[in-house]
Amino acid sequence: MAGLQFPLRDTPPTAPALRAELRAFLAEIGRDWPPIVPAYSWMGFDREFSREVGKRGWIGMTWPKAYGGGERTALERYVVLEEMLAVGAPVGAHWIGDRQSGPLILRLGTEEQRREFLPRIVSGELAFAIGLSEPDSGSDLASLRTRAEKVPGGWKVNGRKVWTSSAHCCDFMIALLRTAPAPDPKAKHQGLSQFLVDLRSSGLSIRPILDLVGQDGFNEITFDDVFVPDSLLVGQEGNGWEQATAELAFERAGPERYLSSLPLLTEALDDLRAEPAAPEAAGRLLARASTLRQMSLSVAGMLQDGHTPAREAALVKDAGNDFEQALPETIRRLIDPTRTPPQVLEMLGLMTMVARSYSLRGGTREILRGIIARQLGLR
Amino acid sequence: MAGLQFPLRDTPPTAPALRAELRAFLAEIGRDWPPIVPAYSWMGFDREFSREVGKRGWIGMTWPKAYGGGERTALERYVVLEEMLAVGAPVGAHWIGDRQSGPLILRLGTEEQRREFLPRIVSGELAFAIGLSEPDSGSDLASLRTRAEKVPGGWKVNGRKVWTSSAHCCDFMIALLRTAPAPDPKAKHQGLSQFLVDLRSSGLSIRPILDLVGQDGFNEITFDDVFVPDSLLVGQEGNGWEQATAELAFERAGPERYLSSLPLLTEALDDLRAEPAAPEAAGRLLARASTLRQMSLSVAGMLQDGHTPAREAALVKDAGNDFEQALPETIRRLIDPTRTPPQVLEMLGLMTMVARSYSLRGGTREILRGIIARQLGLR
Amino acid sequence: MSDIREMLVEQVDRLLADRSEPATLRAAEAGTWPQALWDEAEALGLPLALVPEEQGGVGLGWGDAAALWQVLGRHAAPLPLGESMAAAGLLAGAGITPPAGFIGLGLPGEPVAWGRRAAHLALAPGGEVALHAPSGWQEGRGPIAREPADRPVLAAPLAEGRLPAAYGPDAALLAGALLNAARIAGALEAVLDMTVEYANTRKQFGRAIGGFQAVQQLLARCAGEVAAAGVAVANAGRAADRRGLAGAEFEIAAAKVVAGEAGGTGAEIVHQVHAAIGFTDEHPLHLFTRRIWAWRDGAGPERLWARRIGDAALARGGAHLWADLTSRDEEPAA
Amino acid sequence: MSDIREMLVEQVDRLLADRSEPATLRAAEAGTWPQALWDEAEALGLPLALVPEEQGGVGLGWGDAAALWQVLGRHAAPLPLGESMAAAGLLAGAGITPPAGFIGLGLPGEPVAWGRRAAHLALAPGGEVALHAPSGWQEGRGPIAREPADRPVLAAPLAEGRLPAAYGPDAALLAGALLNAARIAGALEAVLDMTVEYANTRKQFGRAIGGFQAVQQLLARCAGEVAAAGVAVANAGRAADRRGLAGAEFEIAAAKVVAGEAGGTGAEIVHQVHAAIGFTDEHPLHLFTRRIWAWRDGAGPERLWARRIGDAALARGGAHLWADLTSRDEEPAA
Repeated sequence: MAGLQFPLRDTPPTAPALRAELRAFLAEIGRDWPPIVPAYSWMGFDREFSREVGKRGWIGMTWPKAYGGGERTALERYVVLEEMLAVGAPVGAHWIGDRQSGPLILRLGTEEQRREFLPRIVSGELAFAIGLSEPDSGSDLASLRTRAEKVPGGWKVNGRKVWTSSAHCCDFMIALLRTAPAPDPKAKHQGLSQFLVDLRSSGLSIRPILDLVGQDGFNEITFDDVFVPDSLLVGQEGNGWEQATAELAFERAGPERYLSSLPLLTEALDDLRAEPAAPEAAGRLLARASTLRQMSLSVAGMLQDGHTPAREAALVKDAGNDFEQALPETIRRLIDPTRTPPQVLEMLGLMTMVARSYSLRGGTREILRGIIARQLGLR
Repeated sequence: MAGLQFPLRDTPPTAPALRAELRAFLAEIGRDWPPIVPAYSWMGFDREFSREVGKRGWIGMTWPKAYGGGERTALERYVVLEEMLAVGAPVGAHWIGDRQSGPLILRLGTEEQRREFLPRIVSGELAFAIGLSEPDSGSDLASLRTRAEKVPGGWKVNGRKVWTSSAHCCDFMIALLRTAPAPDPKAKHQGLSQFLVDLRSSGLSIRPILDLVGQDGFNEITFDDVFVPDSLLVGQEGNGWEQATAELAFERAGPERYLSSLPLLTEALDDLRAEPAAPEAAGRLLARASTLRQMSLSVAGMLQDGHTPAREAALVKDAGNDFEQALPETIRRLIDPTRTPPQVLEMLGLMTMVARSYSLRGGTREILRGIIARQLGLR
Repeated sequence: MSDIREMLVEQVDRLLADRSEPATLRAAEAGTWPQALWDEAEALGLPLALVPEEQGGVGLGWGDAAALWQVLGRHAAPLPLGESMAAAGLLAGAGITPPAGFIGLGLPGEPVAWGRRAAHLALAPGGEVALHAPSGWQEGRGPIAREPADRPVLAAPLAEGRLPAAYGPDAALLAGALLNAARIAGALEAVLDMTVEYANTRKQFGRAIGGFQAVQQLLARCAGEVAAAGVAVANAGRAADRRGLAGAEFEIAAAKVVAGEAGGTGAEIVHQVHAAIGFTDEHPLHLFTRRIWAWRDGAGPERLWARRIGDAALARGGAHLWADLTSRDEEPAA
Repeated sequence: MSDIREMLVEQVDRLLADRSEPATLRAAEAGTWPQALWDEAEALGLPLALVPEEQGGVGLGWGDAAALWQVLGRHAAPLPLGESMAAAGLLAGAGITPPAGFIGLGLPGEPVAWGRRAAHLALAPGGEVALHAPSGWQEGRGPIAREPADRPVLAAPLAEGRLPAAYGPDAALLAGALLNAARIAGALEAVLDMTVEYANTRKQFGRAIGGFQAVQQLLARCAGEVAAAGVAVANAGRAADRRGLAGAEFEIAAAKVVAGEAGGTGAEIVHQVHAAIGFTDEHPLHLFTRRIWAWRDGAGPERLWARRIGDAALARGGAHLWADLTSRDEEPAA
């Protein structure tokens, strides 16, 4: 099918031992998590948790030991991710660093940047935010306008970024900034560069944006003559668009693209036993979950082999989003709210709301399907 | 909501008596219909049946008595239509004449045309086909190319029409033909005119197109210097596009836009009693059916009041198509094929296939939704 | 629409347009009772709208009430006016004079909206109606809409009565289902309008997103759902006026099912079109969509009502399916 | 993919590309046995592909078979080769030497594909395998795919045997489910390719319909379903190779569910994009979609398999859900 292949991958031989370790850790630390924790999971933020995860070597697992990494395989990392997500652990404080910022610095950063940032990401100390979207850009990332002007020794940044998840709690942001005007309106993706921006810089202010649940997950960040030293440019000046696009493949590849609402199924399952429609519905969900897991594993395997399965990742994210977004409604259709325990109802309510955001992060459904359509050869 | 209103309408006081008559008639005449009859219903063709219907005054019910009509109300006609469709009667031989061609002739035809055609439609003798689509036009009707050239006393027609339902069994076609070249590529809907074409004309050949079930419902018609006399031009020369568009509102307004697959629910219902998921699924279907019926009645009421509810009809057809197209799959999900009577399985199989055509006739889903979107004010 | 209905709908629409702004909605979710709004509703006689004139009310029918409730939904009105109307109507129906002020409506197994603010509570199990003055409330709030939802501590009732047969044994549940279906239908109108406007304003890739075919197709589908919900509610109101609540069980159930399905689909679509901005607290979209989600479960989710319809249809069998669907508003032929 | 699997898949793909053209498919639906095609398949040893080499077969595993069956689906191959392969495999598994020629596969409650052409029939109820030579056939045909589907008149079996435990009591049903899931996955690949090509060729409103966003969004969704079906089938084949049919019940069930759902959604989308032309007999689309619809019911529809998975999961409870999902291909930690 038009070059989209998903060869099966086995989990690594170390997986069972790794899982046992993770399950013991998560059972202990997650004993008293209220429903809001699994409802947000990788979109939540808990530094204390991330430090504990870091201590156990579960951040930067595939990176070189020289930078604090574990030199383990991408599939071993996958096992850790899926165990975290399956219980809805609050991984947000290290997720971006582990998934996007760290790999970017490793791939394109200077040696100094690597030594400076990677070990602190690995330990769970340094939290990263993503600085892509702007108030007027949305899905149209090439239309970014926040600009970095060259000044002696560095860059002066002015403008605004939005939807920067958890930025008010984070330490650094990887910001995609305009370092040169677009040569013409059709080449808006030229002249962009990526920077590591210290979120405590002078001139930088962060306004948390409450979401519809009342959580402060999003932010708006205003840059008012913020100085960023030359040493914090990442990769090549003017090459930011290509770099950020490659990064999106990582963002789209993970199991968080189908597992976000699975904890609700786990939580509700025992209360569904008396429902006549439950066996079939649960069976359909599990058939899909199992298949999405194999697709997700396949993408992780391709990454391990050094490929950049950008289109495959887009397809898995799209299919995974459909699954995780539909799951709360499927559960809702099975239960009688007057006979369902309050903690199940609370998680169901939270997931119903939070599920709206699944298809926002990492590309909307329309954008992803456009990518897939082009891959199919539609024109 | 952006001007789309569906005020409730009551069925007329005569409805119960009318229904009793129809039910007795249909129970008798339909006693031995095999599943293929209800599976095709208004897309089927049975002259004998249509003559019987005509005899009872159920064709052209709203037309003036002068032309053989019944001078009854649009809502009385609605009652007859829904009774026919609810049992899947093979109404195709008079459906187009009653729904589109007759009303067009009544509204825009000459007195001669009215006297010539209407009484014979009313009696169920004269069957009409629709001549809109062409091999290269599809949904883009303005791009029609079959042309009628002025000659002494009439027009000489050359070109091809396709998807003309049952044309090989019909007597006449209302054809939309190009009588003048489009002034420019953006005004392709100018220069079109409507004609009554005798399907037995010399130079006209009809090739039946088998459908995927193996039925010969569609046709391709080739015009090779077919002469059409001046007396058979309908309405105004060059005004064909507007006329045909108004006609589409009639085509989209009827209950055939949600009832096509209902006979399957009726047929399968008793075999669903032991299925645990059946009560909820059947309840959802009936809730929708009841609501679509009220929407459809509302449109019929607007027609009765002399309005042209084109956008409302588009919305009801779109919603109705969704319902009737999804119904066979809903039934399929409820049954165990190894324990279901063969006649139910046969009708299910036929409906699964035929349902693909529901969203073709009278405008595809994409076209209808485009119409609704414009009505909403999207631009 | 009758003149009185039209007039009241317009009045309430104006009142809520002025008074039910986002700040009031947010305050209500934080537990602040919208006293000013309630006072104005009371000044219009709305809480007693369903009470016959001879019992001191306005004498509206269920169809009128459904139309008003739809307006409440269109403004996501943050007060339990619909519940109080239904409670007063049931009390009056059983010959009990409704007390002044907000009366809570008790539904089987569900907490009472704004119970803590209700001096009185009406319960109507099995065709009996009881007026209570709860001695206390176990406070809570809805998991999605976040408005107060409290469980009463009951003592002996202040008054008891029996409803006429036309109300049936499930009168409170049926009235509650009609109320919630109507509110969903109204809220859907509001979010569709809001989303069309947003789509025409918001630019992406150099043009308004309303110009993209994918957005147009989604919103057209949403419009179909909005229309269906409105028609189903109007049909249920008409049936209740004609045949009483019990006689309108099919139509009310259908309205709750269709409005519930439309609510789910519609909320999903409007959020998808709004994307990130619609996920924020500051955008008013969620004030409506969260209530739509909550109202879907109020007085029983779709599945409960679908099963009622389905069980009845299965018991009757396929041979009666079509005749039963068409006979409800028609006198049988002689 | 192993070398032998790759080679066979390629061979069969070539064979069918040459031989399984629309005319053969149409003839088969009219009841004409595709003798030439069968002969070539037999020359390649395919009917005995699942029979161990020491019993005179090719010695393929279930995963190899699933890959071949997917190719049969990609060409909508009009011969019961998959059934005959499975039947021979089960016979050999029970120690019975499979006879030459086409062997029908008996599944509970279902007619036998092309039974009238089968000198032999394998039945496998409850872990026992029986080889029959039916004394006659009650002829019929499938309601959608239209190919012969006949019910046998049975006498005493020619031979009987018992399957090893790894086959479980439902071996024929499991093999049949894998077969049908694989064929659907293959046919979906074919119709997606066909539809992309059509969308890029067919012009409407002055441009290829593949350029319209609505069409692109539909086909992207279809691609997601096609990919899911393929992965689910591969996963089921791998599991059967590792743990036998009975041990792979979860994966085979999941494959049948996912392929069935994908088949329904995919067929709907490709027909919607093809519009009228796809509804005609002369266009080959329906030769594939009708088989997809029929194969969804072969060896049990989605609901049967979903219930198996769901019943097991509900019995185990939420606490085991995730661990059970991940443990199947992993040795437990020491």
